[in-house]
Amino acid sequence: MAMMRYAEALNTALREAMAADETVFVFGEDIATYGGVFKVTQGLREAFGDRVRDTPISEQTLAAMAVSASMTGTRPVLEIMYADFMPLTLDALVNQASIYNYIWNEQVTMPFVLRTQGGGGVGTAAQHAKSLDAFVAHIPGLKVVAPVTPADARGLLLAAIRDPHPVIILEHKLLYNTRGDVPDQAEPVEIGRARVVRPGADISLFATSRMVLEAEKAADVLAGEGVSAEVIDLRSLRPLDLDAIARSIAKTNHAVVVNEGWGFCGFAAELSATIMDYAFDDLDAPVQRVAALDMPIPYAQPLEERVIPDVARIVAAARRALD
Amino acid sequence: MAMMRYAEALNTALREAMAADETVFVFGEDIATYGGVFKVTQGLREAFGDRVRDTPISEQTLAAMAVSASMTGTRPVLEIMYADFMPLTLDALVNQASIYNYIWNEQVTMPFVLRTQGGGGVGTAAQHAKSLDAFVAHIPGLKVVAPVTPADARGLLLAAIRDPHPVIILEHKLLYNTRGDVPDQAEPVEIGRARVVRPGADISLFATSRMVLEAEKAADVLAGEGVSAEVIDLRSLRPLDLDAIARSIAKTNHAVVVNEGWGFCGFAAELSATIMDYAFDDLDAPVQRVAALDMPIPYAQPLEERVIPDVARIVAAARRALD
Amino acid sequence: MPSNRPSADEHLDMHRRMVITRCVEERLGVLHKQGKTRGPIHRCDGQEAVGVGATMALEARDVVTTTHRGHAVYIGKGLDPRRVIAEIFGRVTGYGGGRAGHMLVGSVEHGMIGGNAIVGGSIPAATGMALSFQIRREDRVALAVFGDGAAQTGICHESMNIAALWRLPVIFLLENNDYGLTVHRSEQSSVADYTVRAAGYGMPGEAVDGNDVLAVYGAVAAAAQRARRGDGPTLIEARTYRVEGFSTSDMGGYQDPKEVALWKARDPIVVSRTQLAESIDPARVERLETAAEEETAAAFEAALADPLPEFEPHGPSAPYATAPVHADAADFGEGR
Amino acid sequence: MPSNRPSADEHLDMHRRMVITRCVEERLGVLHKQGKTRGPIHRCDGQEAVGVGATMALEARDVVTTTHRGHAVYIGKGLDPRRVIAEIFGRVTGYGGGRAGHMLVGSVEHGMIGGNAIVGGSIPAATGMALSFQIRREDRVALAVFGDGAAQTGICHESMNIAALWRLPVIFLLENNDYGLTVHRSEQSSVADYTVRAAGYGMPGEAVDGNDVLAVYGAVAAAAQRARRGDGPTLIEARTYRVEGFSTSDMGGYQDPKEVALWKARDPIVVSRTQLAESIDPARVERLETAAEEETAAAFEAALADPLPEFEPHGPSAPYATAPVHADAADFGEGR
Ligand SMILES: Cc1ncc(C[n+]2csc(CCOP(=O)(O)OP(=O)(O)O)c2C)c(N)n1
Ligand SMILES: Cc1ncc(C[n+]2csc(CCOP(=O)(O)OP(=O)(O)O)c2C)c(N)n1
Ligand SMILES: [Mg+2]
Ligand SMILES: [Mg+2]
Repeated sequence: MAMMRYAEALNTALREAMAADETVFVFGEDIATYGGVFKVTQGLREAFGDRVRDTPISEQTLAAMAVSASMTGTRPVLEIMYADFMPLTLDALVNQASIYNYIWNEQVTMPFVLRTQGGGGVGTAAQHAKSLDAFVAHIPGLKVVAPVTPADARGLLLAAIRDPHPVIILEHKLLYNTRGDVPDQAEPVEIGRARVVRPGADISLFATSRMVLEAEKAADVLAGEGVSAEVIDLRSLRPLDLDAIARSIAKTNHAVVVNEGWGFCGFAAELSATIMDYAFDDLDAPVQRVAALDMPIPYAQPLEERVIPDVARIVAAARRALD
Repeated sequence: MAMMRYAEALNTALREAMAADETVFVFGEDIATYGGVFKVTQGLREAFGDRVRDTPISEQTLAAMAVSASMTGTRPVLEIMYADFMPLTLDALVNQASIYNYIWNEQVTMPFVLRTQGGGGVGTAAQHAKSLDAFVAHIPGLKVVAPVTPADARGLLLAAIRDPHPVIILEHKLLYNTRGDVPDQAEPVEIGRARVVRPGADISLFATSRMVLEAEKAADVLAGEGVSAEVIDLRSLRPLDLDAIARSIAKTNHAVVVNEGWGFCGFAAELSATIMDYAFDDLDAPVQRVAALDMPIPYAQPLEERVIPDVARIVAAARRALD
Repeated sequence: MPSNRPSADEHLDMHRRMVITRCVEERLGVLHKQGKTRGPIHRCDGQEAVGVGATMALEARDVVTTTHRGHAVYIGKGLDPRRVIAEIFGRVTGYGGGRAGHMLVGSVEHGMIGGNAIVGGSIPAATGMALSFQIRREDRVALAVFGDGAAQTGICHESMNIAALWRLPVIFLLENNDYGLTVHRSEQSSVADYTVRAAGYGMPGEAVDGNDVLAVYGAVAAAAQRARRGDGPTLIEARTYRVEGFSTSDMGGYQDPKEVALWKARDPIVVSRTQLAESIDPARVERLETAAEEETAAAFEAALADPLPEFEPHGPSAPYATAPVHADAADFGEGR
Repeated sequence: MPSNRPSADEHLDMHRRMVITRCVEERLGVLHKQGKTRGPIHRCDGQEAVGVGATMALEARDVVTTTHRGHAVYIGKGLDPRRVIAEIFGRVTGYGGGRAGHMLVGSVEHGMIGGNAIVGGSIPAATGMALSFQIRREDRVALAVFGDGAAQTGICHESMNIAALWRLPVIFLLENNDYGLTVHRSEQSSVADYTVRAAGYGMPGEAVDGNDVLAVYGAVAAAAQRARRGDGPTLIEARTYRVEGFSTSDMGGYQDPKEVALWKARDPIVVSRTQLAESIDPARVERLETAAEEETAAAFEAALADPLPEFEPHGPSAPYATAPVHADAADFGEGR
């Protein structure tokens, strides 16, 4: 085990994957010479030459190129600097990547990875602070993961690069500098498995990305009120770990779902609906959704902090559920 | 009252709005000289000259232009030929249209309308048959409506053009030739109000767009089994008519939600979650989601018809709910 | 390495493929009128020289992406007409097992990857494949076929810039048939001559007669040589004309009949036949045409007798949800 | 109608606005080092002549859209420095009440509509505004300011094509500061001279010295005249240089120090001062500079003393959900 920053863990996975497989290449804006605005790709250019490329600002084409390059023998890893720019990639994802395995009768797989980062909290404002998880999670044929710990960052990225199908990695700008233990060996983390962060008996808090950290804090607060909250890091938004979800609710009979994106038609809505689909009889109260308020992300701190979900809102939701 | 085709009703609304307000203009691919591939804009060019424009194939820019033109004194109505191309417009919608009213402290409103049509059933295949309702319904600051009847097509389009905010109109390729009564006078239909298509006591079938017609057929089948189904045409996907939804469930205690898009993070998920949020205590069974299967829309008929929701699946879902 | 002029046998083979394509298109027109097609069909008759000439200038290992109007490209790249027709009619024997339809045919073993009905979509697709060849240092070239309408899309600009910047082995073949869907190019493009845009990317741009299969072949062969040498992309504008409507869903009518007549007189098959007559016995060409017609008729007969697909759970390589994402879908796939 | 050469008073006013912008930028650098800014700040010092010269060549009724690096444009278009600074610091007195932040400032009454931090976003935005002016037959012009990085986006191509096709009254002002974010333009653009692309749209393209406020003013004034005459768009490439890092979030360092020194010697304020000296008493210019500096210092003082906003329910014109979309949000807005 070694202590690593989240950004370093991602960097390690990229190095490992590129060293192990010369068909892996990495491209994106400012990722080569500069090493990426969040420093995830630092040093790769020096180590791997023209398999690491700075690109023009052309997200729509870059995404389409990742799709097609992956059909002709390479494993592209594309960085999209902010999740806010993901709309520019959606034609490539929903009209291209989503369809070919099926419509071509399994002649192709598309082993590409698209890494991006979203989320608010540092005043990057309405065009650089969103969490648009739902846009990609909606699309059949993709996998969508959101690591929270450095260990999962490395393990899920490794798994994503090896996966024969498109994988979207949702990172978070506030996680890059967090630290955690990472195994010494390169070990992929299976995509589609949730992680029980802390077990509990009274209520399940299902969260994604940075919201897992808020859920943990909420569990602390609830513990002080005598409520035992189980915190589950979903890790994979698509596919969902239905067993883990059902198992937890069977035990706690109450649930809060937390996602930093907007609630309406958002990932939190899916999770809420899924729980109803698979665990309705186990529910003693309606699932509580905690999500960004239905509005743009404001710039000024007193505004931004009200729009993005936090520990207080998770605690309040849990109290409502248990009421 | 006059009998009109759905496409004619839309055409009528455009004529009425353009005649009443010279700041309204209409643009899109093949909509002027040719009158639109679904003939909705026929004759407008002759009547209104250069306020009706054929455009290059440049969806991303056209959408951004609709947003900005609407901030400087005009009311643009943009046609996007297929809903499948809406991903190309999402940057304009989520990073532009969604934000300015709020971040500029209400200095602007954005009275533009984006019309498109989605849905399958006629072999247009994976890139021309999708229903991507969830992509737009997810976005704060937009309104999203889906008329089913010719009367609503005209009334909602009129309301949309007069609305100070962006409105997305989701039409359906299989509805253009359907007929129905339309009032003689130009009457806008309030956005955000659902329509009870047929009242019922045992189960509520909430549907959108063409799925309302399937839900009606399902209600017929269920009636034959002694089940009284209430069919509700939501008409507006955003905002939702929460009162109408809660009122119906308070009566029936059972619900099926039907949307032609994919289920995962789809509009059906939102509806299911909303019902849980607002009517959990009235529910005797989990809300049943009926949506497109989680895969591309296939071309061949025996495949396509299995992927898109139909009366049989709605009936089966209702039976599951009532089981 | 292909020379810029095909051998007589190669020309004959191109001629044959153009005739096959023509037979496919005309028969599709007839079957459409009889209500036997599904969805829109975009005919390319009168434009066969572009798709056939371009693809036959490539090697088998090279790849091509094309548009919703790709039949000539499919046949040119060597796909089996019977399986192409089967796909058009949604048969299980089609290249996509009836899942793709006529706009989206793909056959990876032929390097036909693939038809793309998002206007402009073929352009970044070929660019990305060219990138993968460059990364792997493979001696392969990618060809993007796209229309004059597609030239106005943002991805066209982005792709050309990236391809020129990185000297990717890609060929941009703009099939200018004067129309977008129903709109003349003069209402869509701010310039009449698309080759001037090549200078904006520092790459060569050349216009060729799109109804002359030898001219198309020659230009693409030269561009492929450049690409293989590492000299990067080329823009080729093949000037042709759409003599039919946009698809079976429209009846045309917006074209000037005089112009249509002019172009029909320059039909690519007629042009090719005249060229062949210089060196090959016309009787031999006629026999070849007859054989191609018979082959196509047989292909239709076989394809139309093939069964429609049955709905099936996803295969082992499929990424789609195998566990149903909601209870309604529980009757699909293996269930949960 | 503005002439292509400003009057002495106009030049003085441009000079003043450049000095104000410079003071804003330098003070932001200091405050950033003290940890007093929020989010990234994109400084435009050394490039003031572009934003100021261009906007002052417009009429008050004309509109401008700009980038994440828009401070000179804000000040040039006549916005109150105090309210700009207030927005940069998220104060309730800012143009967006602290909701927008420094990248997205908008003041509709000034025709500043607005800063746009989606790279390329300013281009279709101005194009759409120009369309609305054409539809309404208004004598107004729209100016899009965008960077050399933005020139590679698809919307740049689509917008230029549409604007040229419809002869829209729009001016495309490419602010070429040699860098995208950290990447030199030679690694982003397949051509070194962006004006060649204008020919691809049949519009005039012209390069000007971006550090010479008179040159920028002159080119934009001429383009505005063309636009008003109905002759359509113009592409102007203003050549300048980014002497700082990309934003306060990076430290620069990728630029060649020699090149930075060269450009600093050609500082637009120095260039302008030299030009002014030909006809105006340097003492008068110095007094004006001192006044501008004092004005800016006072603006900072006032803005920083202004309160932060409080979170409020949406106002009456707002389209956002007033009924909460889920129970968790019930404490927001008026509730249901
Ligand atoms: C992104 C997108 N926009 C619009 C369409 C609808 N559409 C299909 S083909 C076409 C015209 C294409 O013109 P061109 O590229 O010249 O090809 P041609 O049909 O002439 O072969 C249009 C507008 C589409 N399929 N994709
Ligand atoms: C669509 C999009 N992609 C990427 C970014 C991140 N980004 C912000 S500014 C920038 C560089 C822009 O370069 P240029 O247009 O030359 O403007 P400059 O910063 O030099 O003024 C990048 C890549 C963005 N904001 N939007
Ligand atoms: Mg064409
Ligand atoms: Mg720049």
